[in-house]
Amino acid sequence: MSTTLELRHGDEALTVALTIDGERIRGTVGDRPVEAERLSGGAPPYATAGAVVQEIAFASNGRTHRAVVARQPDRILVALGGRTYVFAAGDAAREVSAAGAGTGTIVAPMPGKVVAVLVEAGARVEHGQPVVVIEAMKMETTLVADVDGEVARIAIAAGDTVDGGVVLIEITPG
Amino acid sequence: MSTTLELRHGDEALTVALTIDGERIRGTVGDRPVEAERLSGGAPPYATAGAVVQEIAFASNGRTHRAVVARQPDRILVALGGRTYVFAAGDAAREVSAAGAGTGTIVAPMPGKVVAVLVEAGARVEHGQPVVVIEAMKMETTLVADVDGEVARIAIAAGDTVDGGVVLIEITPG
Amino acid sequence: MRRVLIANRGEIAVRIARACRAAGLECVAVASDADLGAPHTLAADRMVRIGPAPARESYLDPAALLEAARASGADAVHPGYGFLAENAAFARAVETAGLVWIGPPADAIATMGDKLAARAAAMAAGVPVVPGTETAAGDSARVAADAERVGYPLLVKAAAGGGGKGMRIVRHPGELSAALEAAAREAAGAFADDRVYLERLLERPRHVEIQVLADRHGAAVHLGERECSVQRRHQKIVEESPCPVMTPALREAMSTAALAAARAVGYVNAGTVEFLLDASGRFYFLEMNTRLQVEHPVTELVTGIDLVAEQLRIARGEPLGFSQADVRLAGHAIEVRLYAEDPQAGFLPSAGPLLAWQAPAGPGIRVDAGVAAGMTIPVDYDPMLAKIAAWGPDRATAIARLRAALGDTVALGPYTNLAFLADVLEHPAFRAGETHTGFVDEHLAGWRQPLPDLHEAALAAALAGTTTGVPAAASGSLEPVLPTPWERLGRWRLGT
Amino acid sequence: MRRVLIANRGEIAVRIARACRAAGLECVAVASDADLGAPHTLAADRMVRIGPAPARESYLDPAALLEAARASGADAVHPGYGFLAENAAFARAVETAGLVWIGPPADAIATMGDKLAARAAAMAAGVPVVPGTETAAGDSARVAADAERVGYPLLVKAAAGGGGKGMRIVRHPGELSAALEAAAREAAGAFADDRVYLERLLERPRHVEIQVLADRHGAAVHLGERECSVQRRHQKIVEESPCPVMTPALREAMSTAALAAARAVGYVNAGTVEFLLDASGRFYFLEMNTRLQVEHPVTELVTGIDLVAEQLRIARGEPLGFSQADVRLAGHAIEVRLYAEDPQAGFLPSAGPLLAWQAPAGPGIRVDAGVAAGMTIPVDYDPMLAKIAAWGPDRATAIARLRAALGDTVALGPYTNLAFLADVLEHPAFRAGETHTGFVDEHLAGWRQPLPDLHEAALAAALAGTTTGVPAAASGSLEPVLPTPWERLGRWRLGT
Repeated sequence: MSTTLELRHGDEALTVALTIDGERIRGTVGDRPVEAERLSGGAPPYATAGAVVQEIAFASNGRTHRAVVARQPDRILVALGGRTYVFAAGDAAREVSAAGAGTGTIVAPMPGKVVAVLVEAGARVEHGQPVVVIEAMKMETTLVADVDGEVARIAIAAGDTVDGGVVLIEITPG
Repeated sequence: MSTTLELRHGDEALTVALTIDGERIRGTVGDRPVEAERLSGGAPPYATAGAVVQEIAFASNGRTHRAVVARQPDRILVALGGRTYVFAAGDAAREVSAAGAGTGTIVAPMPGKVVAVLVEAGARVEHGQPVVVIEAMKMETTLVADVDGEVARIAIAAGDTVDGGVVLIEITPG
Repeated sequence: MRRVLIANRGEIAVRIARACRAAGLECVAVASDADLGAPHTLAADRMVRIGPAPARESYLDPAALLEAARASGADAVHPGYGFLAENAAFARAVETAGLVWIGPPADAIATMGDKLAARAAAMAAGVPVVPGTETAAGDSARVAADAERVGYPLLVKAAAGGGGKGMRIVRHPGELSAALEAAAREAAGAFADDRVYLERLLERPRHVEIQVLADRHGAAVHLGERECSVQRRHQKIVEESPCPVMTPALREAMSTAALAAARAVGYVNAGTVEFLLDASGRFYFLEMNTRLQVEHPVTELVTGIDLVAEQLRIARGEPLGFSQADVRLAGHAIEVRLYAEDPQAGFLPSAGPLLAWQAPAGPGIRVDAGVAAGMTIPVDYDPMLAKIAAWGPDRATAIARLRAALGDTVALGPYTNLAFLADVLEHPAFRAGETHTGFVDEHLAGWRQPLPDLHEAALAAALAGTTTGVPAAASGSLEPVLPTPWERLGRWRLGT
Repeated sequence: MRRVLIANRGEIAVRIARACRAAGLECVAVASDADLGAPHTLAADRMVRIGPAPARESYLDPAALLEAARASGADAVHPGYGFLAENAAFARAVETAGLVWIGPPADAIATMGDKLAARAAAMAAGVPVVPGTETAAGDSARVAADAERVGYPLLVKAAAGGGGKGMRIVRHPGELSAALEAAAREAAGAFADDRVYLERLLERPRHVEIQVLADRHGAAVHLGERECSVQRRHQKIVEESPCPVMTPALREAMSTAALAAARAVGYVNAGTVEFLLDASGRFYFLEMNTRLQVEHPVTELVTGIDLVAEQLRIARGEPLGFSQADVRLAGHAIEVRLYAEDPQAGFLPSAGPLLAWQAPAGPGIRVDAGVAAGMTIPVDYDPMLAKIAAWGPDRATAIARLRAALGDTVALGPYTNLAFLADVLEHPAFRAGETHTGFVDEHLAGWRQPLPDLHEAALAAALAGTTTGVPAAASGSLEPVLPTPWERLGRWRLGT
């Protein structure tokens, strides 16, 4: 059996192409050849909050690895050796990354309360300039402009309670 | 919603009849009235080895209980407060228990090796009399007759390797 | 005292429930709507609902907690840490309701809870304090003059503060007014008290604190120190005992000062006196925390004394069962706090479903956790998931055990600081014991998670997709079976 | 020494892997076909397959283990306990292969492994032994005469024995020949050595053992005692340190005897000298276990000394890093062994899938486990699932913590002795420290599990059936999705 999975970690695209014959695995991860042996064992898989969680054990280059993998529709989280690797998967992996470039859309990183809006509509802002203060999980956090540009829209006011992911401020880059 | 479950614990039949309205639970367990509140939480359910394993939390009579429940086709195992409760369920719960009476059929309690057969076919044996010695999990275990009677059949010989549940000796009660 | 209401949540509520059970006491958990069925509610014998998710309508609501105690027949209240633990009015209300307050006298809480009053009390007891203004910051002209006198860099601190809330660093006079405003606003929101004051910012101090225990009969002992210098956002993330640079003479001096501060306010029960220790070995009173400390396990690991059990005994009026000479410090213990937060984004708190959770184990490892796989980390509370601690006969062994334990820990879902904590433990300066409150900024600014096993992780991700019999979605409701995640993941199905 | 092969499985292999990692050593696990992917294989850095499930073709196969060491580049072998740990020929073969043997010299193993030689060595060193025959049992007439001289009741014991295998109690002369035959057969099967001998059966003795550590430079210390009287089928199930009736004078006498026995055979590394202690305070050498003991965690908990780390250091040729005066016993530790066995059916071993496993946690709790939910407990090996231990400042606290921890433990699938162990801890005679090797027979014969929460358990069973979105069967293969257990459980579906 063969399988191909397109992943992206940060800006790095990683295509995993494997041929699986029982517990024997051969193929490539990115541009590296890989040879591994799948090991049984580990806790039974389960589903929670839209994710499938599995323990995956394998030996590769003589070393044993035990990972916990949570698959969600657009990303795969892997816990391995005390570190978490977050991969975009599927369509999300194929999208050209805009990370680092900035979009000018400032969203609430999580549900919280808007403490202060530090800019006005129409104002020019610089990359890194504080634009809004939000209190979430008992901490005040300052959100900064991710582009140079002009404030096109302020969607909230101080005192508002907002959900995570909600657009707070839009900045037209330029 | 209503639900009825016939259980048996040892020789005791226990019918659980519940009316469930959201998290409110009312009904009877055996002949005792019960009122409880289902609590969310607990690890996600999973399936393993033909069993469905769930954490079940509820409050009853002011006390909080957290159980781990493993459902198999014919029995339900419940871990609660450091004790394990094994219930027969479904058809198995309705079978009249023959426990304690003895059937004369001596089966291997687990896979192992027959070390010695202590009786011969046709011999009379008494309840409690050693009939076969089996070695399993590094221990010699002596199996005894569970009825008075006559040895009708000896299905194995010393040195045989047997699977768990295999009939070793049959004794005709009488 | 027969039944204890635990007026808290998370790991500390679990830990208190265990202590109650070991002491033969019943315990009652409380739960906001966000916490129904959370681990702390299942660790107790009983559970009472106390209100909606927001803390001020549940864990910060004295009336709801007192009603929970009444309804459950509790005769004592343990406040844990945070929430109402240092709220003198709540302590008084508990005692007025005829319940035992498992903590210090309300007056001691009130005095030490007001940083200005605490500084005054410490000075009166002959305990050195950090140079600063002794009165609340008033009009801006006077504050500017005070600031010049204190000297830059300085700290603006909330009089009612704690845990870094309402605190700002000011390096230049031009930043002063903005810092005062921000600190006052944060303090008003967090403590309903906008008084702030100024304190000299010491350069590269160590945070060292002394654990004290005092009974109702006048006896008081200390249980040695904890060093808690490794902090981010002014909150501790790594704590250890003993302090790597402690000497017998310094311990004697600091613990004498700590006990003097405690006696000055008539302290009873467990408390912690915090000091800053500078490179020359001088130390300054910072504040007294009038409750159980988050990092109390490291003291338990080196002394063998169960602080919560002692709190229960003291609250029952029993005398301390040991003297100062009986307290021996053995070996070394280090604790890390596992937070749901993103160390690559300014330690921004994170929340959401905890998809997987596996605690480490092994000789000398202690885990205090308040989470379980499948639960949702609420946005409403502090995002600490667990404390992971290791004891060893020496500091190097404790570090090695703790580092290995972090490698065995799994927490998937929210961002966590797990890999960051591992890199703190690996850092040569930490291994050398060269810690101070600026450690994270000095050594780990701009930290990015190393990716030593990226290819192995990608392989694991791919292998996870090659198992067909995946579990279907599980739900606690009676609705029709949900589409399985497998179906929803169809876009990246296997080729063949 | 850079890479250690762990020639064992289960919890002890996990524990050794952790010690190697903390010491900065790589480690290699070995696995029979029954153990592929078992927790011990995932705790190590590497894994090597060594053969089919039966122990004699894998964990008891010296050639397979040596080949595994060679193939994996290991330069040292830790044998754990059981299997080949006390096999002198294997120890020699390891050293002949140029590998470090993390254990005592082969000659010491050989002498102490032969109970008759061990008794002779002990007597020569002035250590009191249990009265008995000093030669192997021969023809039946002579044996009968020997038995009369030793006196009834007596024990038939395998010269090569250990762990209760090849041992039989004989209360009357008429039982002697059957017991000799059974013991010899079991001994031949277990040890390939059918020699047996006779020993006086002491009435209600305590089993008390001394832990010793000796380096290659002539230094030897003891780490106090463990009492392991609570046994079933002649195997320990509850162990503690210190012994509840120990006195300083008795400890001095026993440890002096233990060190004399160890020195008599030129002992190096960790070992345990077992004694029987009678009600009058007299003690008798029983045997010396020339390896790490199952119950070593209780010693680690009261001394703070990591025995496996010390084994590694000693094997590297390092001198002991401490003297006898540095060894302090603090507090009290108790361990229980969680077995897959049915205490209601003569402690018959149990096996099969472990459907659920949850280890307890909390202050002072240590769990050494080698199992995971979803794994199958093989029929081929000892059915111990885990060791659960608690430390407390005193015995009562240790008992209370351990009892609470057992209440939090979940092990579903095979029968286990979990509830039985809880009832041992609850028993007034145990609480009073009145333990002896007949404790289980005297106090818990015919034990049936109490059913205090039967109705709550039935309610939980019913509620488990009311969740619709249950997980489908999960399989590691690529076959079509299995019918879900839910479908197979359809016979007792909900009414509406």
